[in-house]
Amino acid sequence: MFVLDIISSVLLVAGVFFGLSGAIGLFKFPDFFTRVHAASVTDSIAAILIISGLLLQTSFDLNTAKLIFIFFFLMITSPTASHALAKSARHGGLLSMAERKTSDNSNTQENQH
Amino acid sequence: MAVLIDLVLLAMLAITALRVIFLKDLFAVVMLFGIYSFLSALIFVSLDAVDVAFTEASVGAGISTVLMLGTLALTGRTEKENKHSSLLPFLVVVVTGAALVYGTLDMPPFGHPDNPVHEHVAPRYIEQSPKEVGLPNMVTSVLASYRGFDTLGETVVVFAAAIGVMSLLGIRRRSEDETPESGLKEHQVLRVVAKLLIPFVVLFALYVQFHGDFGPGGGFQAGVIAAAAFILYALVYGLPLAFQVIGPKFLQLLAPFGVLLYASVGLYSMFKGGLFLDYNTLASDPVAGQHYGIIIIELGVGITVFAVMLSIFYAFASQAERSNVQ
Amino acid sequence: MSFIIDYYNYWIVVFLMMTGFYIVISANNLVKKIVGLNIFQTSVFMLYITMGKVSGGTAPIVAEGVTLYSNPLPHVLILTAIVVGVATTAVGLSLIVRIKRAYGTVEENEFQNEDDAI
Amino acid sequence: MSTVLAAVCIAILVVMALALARACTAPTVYDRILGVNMFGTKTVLFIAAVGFLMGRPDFLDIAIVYALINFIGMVAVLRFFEYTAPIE
Repeated sequence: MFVLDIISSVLLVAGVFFGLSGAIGLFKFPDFFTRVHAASVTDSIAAILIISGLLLQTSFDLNTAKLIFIFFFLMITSPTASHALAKSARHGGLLSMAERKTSDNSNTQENQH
Repeated sequence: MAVLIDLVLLAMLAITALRVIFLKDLFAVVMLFGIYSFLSALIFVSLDAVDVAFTEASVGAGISTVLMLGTLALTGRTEKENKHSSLLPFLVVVVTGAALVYGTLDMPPFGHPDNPVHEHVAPRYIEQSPKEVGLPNMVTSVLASYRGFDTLGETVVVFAAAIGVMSLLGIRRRSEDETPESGLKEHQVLRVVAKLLIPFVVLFALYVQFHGDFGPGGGFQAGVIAAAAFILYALVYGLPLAFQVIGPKFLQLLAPFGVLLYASVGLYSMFKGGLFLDYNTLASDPVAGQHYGIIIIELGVGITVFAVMLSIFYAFASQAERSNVQ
Repeated sequence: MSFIIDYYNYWIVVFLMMTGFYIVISANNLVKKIVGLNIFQTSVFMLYITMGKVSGGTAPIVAEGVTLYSNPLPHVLILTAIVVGVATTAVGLSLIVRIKRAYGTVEENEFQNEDDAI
Repeated sequence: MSTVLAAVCIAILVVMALALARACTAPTVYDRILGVNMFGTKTVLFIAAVGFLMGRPDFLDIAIVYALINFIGMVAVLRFFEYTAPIE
């Protein structure tokens, strides 16, 4: 049991680390698309690690099944939601940082003329 | 540890509520309200009210948010600048709040086992209900058996709300010549994933419905989750397709059916010689009778809540689609 | 410190209640008023659940080796209140949709002006 | 083990607070939704971890409901954007 506890702790701590880094990325990254990237990728890895860590704590009963269900549910829905959101932002006309720079430049040039 | 979690979550809740005041973008208000519901459900978990948390997460965060978004699609997104002075409301609120805070000082301290609430009725439920009703989940025992009549009333209220919404908005079925609305056509990934998920959601709803006697769950929650599955379908594939799966006419039959199923259990127990909703008479063994009664009335509640929530959603969504066409 | 912990939940409840109350009386937009009403409502739920909690107790679902349970009665009352609350919210929102169709606005002062004009 | 779980719970709470801060002070609408979505997923993990910390892990049903409702909320938001222009 002792070995399982150690593995589980390592997984949990690693998961939390990725979760925190994702949350910081949500603030630090320059434009929306990079922020989506930070949030969604770390969301997935944090969910994988934390739920795996908790799985080792169960005694293989109904709770294990529920955790596995949550695991697959998050694995499917979380990336889908991020993808759909990014796609919707793209269609809504949100520009990435590089594009905004070029369009700003062209705008200022037009103003000067 | 439990105290710390409680402190942090309540502080986050207060911040969210405070932020709502100053936002002018109503879409952001609704988003924050979704977070607010999620947070309050978390607090219910940390205060041991798992059944309540279950209900708040599915009903408060899910259905309310979807309905509010539907309303915003019809009424516009931004709040106009308020020209009234906000000083008088602020003063009223501060005075009332100060009076209430003064009042709380006479409340019994939080979490003390000798508080007056725990002296009366509750000990009986906690000690006797596992023997009398035979269910591990005391909330279900009290909800469906001891306070069964009250729950019947609540179910009727939910049904009445559906009648209210129907008479105010109505469900508009589009005529044949118009091209059918196709939902989120652009999002191919979403369409595939939704198709994959919906069977599992319905399965989970059935699990919640029939496992409610032993863990958190029951008719109210199961009805909402089942409705959420069909709401997901309608959101992704469009309303006309959802109408083909489960039509509004059918829902209008389903909603009263649940209430009548509930009430008929009561009448049947009277017929068997007991009082109204006295499940002990339903079978030769009183505890088995309680089991039968609770399973049937929870099913009635589940059916009514499912039909009501889905038809309310249909009413809002059909209004939104109509305004979109115009 | 124990004084604060004893009453902290109640104070937050009062704060939330007053926030909801403030939104209801000061906001002009009806949708925002409904949100305020919901915040108020949730604070009442919170008050009931707070009263039902027993320190060191656990959720009122029988488990082996557990003797102290929280009070199940407030949970029952609030569980049904939440469902009824969302039902009334739905009725309120559909009234707003009808007001929008009749007056073309959901800002309170604007349709009051229209009423006065008639 | 319980100290690790407690630390994990506190850390997830911190992440939730950050996501909440993002949702409160977002530069664009999409950032707000991103914050809400992240808040939802972290809540699922929080409920799972707290269940194990408190010694009654049989309430994972609530975490499933959270994951489900979070997803439906996202889809509803996307559908809402079909009706109104999303840029502020």
